[in-house]
Amino acid sequence: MTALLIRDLRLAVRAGGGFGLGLAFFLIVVVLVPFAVGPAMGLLERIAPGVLWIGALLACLLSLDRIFALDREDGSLDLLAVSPLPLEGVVAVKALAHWLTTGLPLVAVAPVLGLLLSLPGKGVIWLVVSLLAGTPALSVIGTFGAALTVGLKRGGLLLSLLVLPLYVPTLIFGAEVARAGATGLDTATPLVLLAAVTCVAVALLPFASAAVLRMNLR
Amino acid sequence: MTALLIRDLRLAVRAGGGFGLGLAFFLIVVVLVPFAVGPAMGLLERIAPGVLWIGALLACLLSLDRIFALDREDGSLDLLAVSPLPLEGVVAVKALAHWLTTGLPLVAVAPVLGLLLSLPGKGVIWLVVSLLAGTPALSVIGTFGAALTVGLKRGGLLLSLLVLPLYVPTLIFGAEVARAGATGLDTATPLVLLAAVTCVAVALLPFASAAVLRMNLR
Amino acid sequence: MGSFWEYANPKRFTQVVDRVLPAVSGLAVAALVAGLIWGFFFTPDDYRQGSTVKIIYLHVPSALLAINAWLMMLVASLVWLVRRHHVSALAARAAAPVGAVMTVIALLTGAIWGQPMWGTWWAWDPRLTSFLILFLFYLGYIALWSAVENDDTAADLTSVLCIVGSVFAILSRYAVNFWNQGLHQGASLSMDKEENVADVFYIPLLVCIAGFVLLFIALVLLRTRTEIRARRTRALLAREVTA
Amino acid sequence: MSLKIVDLGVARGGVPVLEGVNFAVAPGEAVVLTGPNGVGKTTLLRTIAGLQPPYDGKIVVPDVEAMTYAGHADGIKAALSVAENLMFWARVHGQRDISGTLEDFALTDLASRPAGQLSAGQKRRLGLARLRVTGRTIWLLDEPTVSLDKGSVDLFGQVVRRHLAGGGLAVIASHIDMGLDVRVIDLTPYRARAKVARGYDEVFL
Amino acid sequence: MSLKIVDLGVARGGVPVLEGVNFAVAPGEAVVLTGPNGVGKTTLLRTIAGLQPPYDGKIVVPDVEAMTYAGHADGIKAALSVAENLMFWARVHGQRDISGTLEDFALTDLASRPAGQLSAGQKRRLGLARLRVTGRTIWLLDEPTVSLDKGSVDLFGQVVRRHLAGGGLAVIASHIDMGLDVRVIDLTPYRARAKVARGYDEVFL
Amino acid sequence: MMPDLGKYAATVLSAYGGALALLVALVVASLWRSARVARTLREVEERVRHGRD
Ligand code: HEM
Ligand SMILES: Nc1ncnc2c1ncn2[C@@H]1O[C@H](COP(=O)(O)OP(=O)(O)OP(=O)(O)O)[C@@H](O)[C@H]1O
Ligand SMILES: Nc1ncnc2c1ncn2[C@@H]1O[C@H](COP(=O)(O)OP(=O)(O)OP(=O)(O)O)[C@@H](O)[C@H]1O
Ligand SMILES: [Mg+2]
Ligand SMILES: [Mg+2]
Repeated sequence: MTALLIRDLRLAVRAGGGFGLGLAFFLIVVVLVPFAVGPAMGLLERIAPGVLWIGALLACLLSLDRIFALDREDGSLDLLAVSPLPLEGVVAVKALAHWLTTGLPLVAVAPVLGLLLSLPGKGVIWLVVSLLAGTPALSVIGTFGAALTVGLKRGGLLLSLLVLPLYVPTLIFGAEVARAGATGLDTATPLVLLAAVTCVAVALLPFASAAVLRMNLR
Repeated sequence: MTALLIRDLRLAVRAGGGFGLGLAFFLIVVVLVPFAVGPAMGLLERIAPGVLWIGALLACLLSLDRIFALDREDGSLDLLAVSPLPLEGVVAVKALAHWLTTGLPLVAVAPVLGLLLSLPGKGVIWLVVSLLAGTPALSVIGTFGAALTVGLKRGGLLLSLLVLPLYVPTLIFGAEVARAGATGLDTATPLVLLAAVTCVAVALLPFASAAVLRMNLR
Repeated sequence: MGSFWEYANPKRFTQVVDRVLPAVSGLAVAALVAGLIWGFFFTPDDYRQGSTVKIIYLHVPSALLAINAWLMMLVASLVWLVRRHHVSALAARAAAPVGAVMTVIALLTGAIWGQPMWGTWWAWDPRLTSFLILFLFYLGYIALWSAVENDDTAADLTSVLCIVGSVFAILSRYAVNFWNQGLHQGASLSMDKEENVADVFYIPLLVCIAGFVLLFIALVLLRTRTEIRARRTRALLAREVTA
Repeated sequence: MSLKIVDLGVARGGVPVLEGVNFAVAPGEAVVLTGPNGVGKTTLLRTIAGLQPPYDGKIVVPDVEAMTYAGHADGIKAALSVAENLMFWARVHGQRDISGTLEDFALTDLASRPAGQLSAGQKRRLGLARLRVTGRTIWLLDEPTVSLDKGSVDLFGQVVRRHLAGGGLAVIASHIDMGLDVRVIDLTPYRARAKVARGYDEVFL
Repeated sequence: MSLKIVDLGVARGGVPVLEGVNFAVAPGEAVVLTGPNGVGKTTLLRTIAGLQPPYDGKIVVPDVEAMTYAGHADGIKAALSVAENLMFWARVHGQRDISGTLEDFALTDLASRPAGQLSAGQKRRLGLARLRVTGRTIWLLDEPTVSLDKGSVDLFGQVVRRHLAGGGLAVIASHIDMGLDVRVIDLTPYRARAKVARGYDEVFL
Repeated sequence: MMPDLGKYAATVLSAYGGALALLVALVVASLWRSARVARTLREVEERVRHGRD
């Protein structure tokens, strides 16, 4: 199990600087937004928490399709399925590796990007808290979507279609925490709800993902 | 050459409804933004043109990595390179196929999504015009990026990183046209600039892409 | 006749459909025509909403069905996963496009209604928003069905998606409610009660709902039969090639 | 540890491919499956390995965990070195020592080379080396000698012989004579004849 | 039409693999390249096909457009049918008739099957069928008979013989005897001794 | 015959028009596909019975 985690992390780092790129994408989305919405002042500030959350979500999404696809193509997934590791464990480790290489770095750079979009100091703290509580759910849900589409060529877009509606609750509560934090409103309620969504997703979805993966390998 | 176009379109349609999915992604990005920035009316209206342009850009981006990757993996690209077709032609046809399956459908649904974000009627027209003038550039530039990253596993994110900066001029002028149209300002200048960017990209980039592809195949 | 599950045999199911389909579709058309004509021509205008109230005869039934179609798919998916009856998987597959169209109709009529009532085509009202999300779930479900080659695998995958999707749809509903309090009517037919014209609107509305439900049943039966035949064609063709 | 196939029917894409397959493999024994392209060797091996369900009959084996499968794809990561690739599979199967295996497959010199830079045959040797580090007793091999030169085929033959001598067993699908002196089963007679599939699909015919 | 290799040196990843390779192939003639795994057969064929530059020597051929290459990967689209796959390559090379080719490779029965549902050997047959519809005279084949059963190997042998009889030529890398009576060139003696490629890299040494 | 829809005529009529058009399209598409699939199945069954077997 740890061997799998180490391998996945190593692959992420080796294969073209895998995990720096999730970050770079996040950065670029955030940078492009001002170009797209125009330079008006107060506007950017107001949409900043939302933009950062959307950026994180998309950066996450883009890296999903390779969670299983590469292992499927070169036959590793078949071999893992007949190995002594339980498939639920494999799935959970893959989700964890995805979070470590995507979610965690996003959390780390979010403050810098928050400053770029002139988010106030207190807003930054709450943004980090919300990302920290929400990104694990994004990884787990994404792993489920990746398991669903593992057998398909060009599964990437289908994956996005399947996963994005599942991301809605996380996004709403997460962005709400960040928004409320930035404007000084009550953050406790949405934060509790966000944490609840994450806990439920982390606890249950690996089983669904493993079941789906088994179906796909047949 | 037409054989290649037909094959690519056929593959796009067959492989899991390929080209409906670009649309779906566009739709979903546009739908998620209000969740992230909050439901306030006037706010959404102001950022609508920008959000739609970013959505179109990302939908385009996500489908890029498969332009050459699949052909590379199964060896088709090597075989095309030694076939009688000029590589410039191959690249141009691939870009055209990409635009037909991604850009064009985006243009077609943009009005509906404009309504969702309460874009006013005149704004919708200009949005469509700007997308029509801008998306060909997105496809051609994207094909160049795909040619650059064709040899790499997990090239997807690197591709985004390379291509997004190249998209900046198109995005700025395109969003400017849509924004000016929505607020009743002068659209002629940005539109001319947008058209110029597209023309230059379409005329020159296929040669660069073909050159890059040749280097990558070595 | 034995157990209810006998109808899960595709052949038997096809025969039953052949027999009952004309009746069901006849009834559906009759109820729809009667309800819509009644509602459109022979009900008064609401004093506040004017003639727009007539949209209710399309809007409410389609909204009801949009939700209940998903519910039916959920049940069918569970049946497939537990008992592996092909008909239930194919019925879920057949119902999805119908549900999606119903969602579109509800969205469309609602949007058109919103224009005079709320002064906008679209507002990010929770009810409206959750319908949009439901539509996305339908799209994903249909796309997954058509993307997976092997029919049994596709049935398995879409079933799990349907179940997980249902949980997240409910979560989304609460999330959306939390996020924005909206403009939309409450969950009961309160408007009618308050204004004491209940029966005038209520009875034709019930007829329309019955018509929509019957139409839904007829369409699902028809489309399930089509799916069964298509599946059988594929199986025969595949075998023919190996032969 | 022994493997017994009883009246097995296997299907692919819902279409029966083989039916009524019967054979048993005792410890220390190997069996070679042959038959023309498309007869169903790959499908049969995948079914025995548990990667897909049989539509009929059964596979008797004391412990499912005793089997390992090596198919057309090798499960090799181009970005990892030869040693890292092998070490990963060793650790998944609870082993830690790979030096002996590297030697057996003449990979010691290549150990630190990224696997993406191997030639077709070298890659195949690495794929086969995985078998030894699984520590499993039942090997299911699908055309193991593809792309191997004669020297490597002999090398592999020795590894298989040693595996058998240690009480292991092997089922090998191959078109090529591997120089092993074992029982050959031609699958052609087991081609599925029934136009009607039994089992989960029968309702459709 | 003839092919001449003069003093050719080939490299992979900047490392010389073979050097001083010399041979000529006349119309109607075929050559089989052999050598242990990793000696450089694939690299040599790709260089001759123009997919990578040589670092030394030259390849003399009247018309680069006369060559076609078939490597380890087949260029087959799983989502398209067998006929669609073949028709695409035919049209790329300006041909339109594929029925004869389908027959030659015993693919007529499989013509409407999606290529993703073929067995390994059937897929390989489809990959080789592409050669015939290119209409090219110089065939460069890298282990063409991998995964093929004996019948298919014979079938392919016949196709090659007919190609040669029609004035074509072929360079084939293979570990397996294909039943063709042709000149065999062992590449082992040409192993590059120089540790570093000349050419664009030499300035660094 | 036509009820007086007042100032909302366009609204109500477009709602009815759009919704009914969608319903009709759905029904027609279902019937059309049903007929086509039934026809191919009949052909294939015919061929299996009298063709190569
Ligand atoms: C796109 C916009 C709209 C959507 C998606 C939508 C959706 C829905 C849904 C889901 C229901 C619930 C059906 C049920 O559970 O019983 C419903 C009921 C209803 N809607 Fe809408 N609606 C929209 C716009 C409107 C507008 C603009 C009006 C009128 C001003 C309206 C009036 C009603 C009424 C009167 C009901 C029945 C209330 C009840 O008893 O449930 N809707 N709609
Ligand atoms: N990127 C690289 N850097 C260094 N060496 C490489 C690289 N890629 C391949 N090689 C080496 O080049 C040599 C030639 O490989 P090639 O694929 O041509 O061999 P081959 O004769 O086709 O072998 P096989 O019979 O196994 O297919 C091999 O020893 C291989 O390890
Ligand atoms: N999805 C599918 N639907 C129908 N038939 C299929 C499908 N996939 C494979 N087949 C067929 O099943 C048969 C068995 O394939 P399998 O790969 O087991 O053959 P094989 O004996 O391994 O052949 P080879 O020697 O070529 O590897 C083939 O005839 C193949 O065409
Ligand atoms: Mg096989
Ligand atoms: Mg080779």
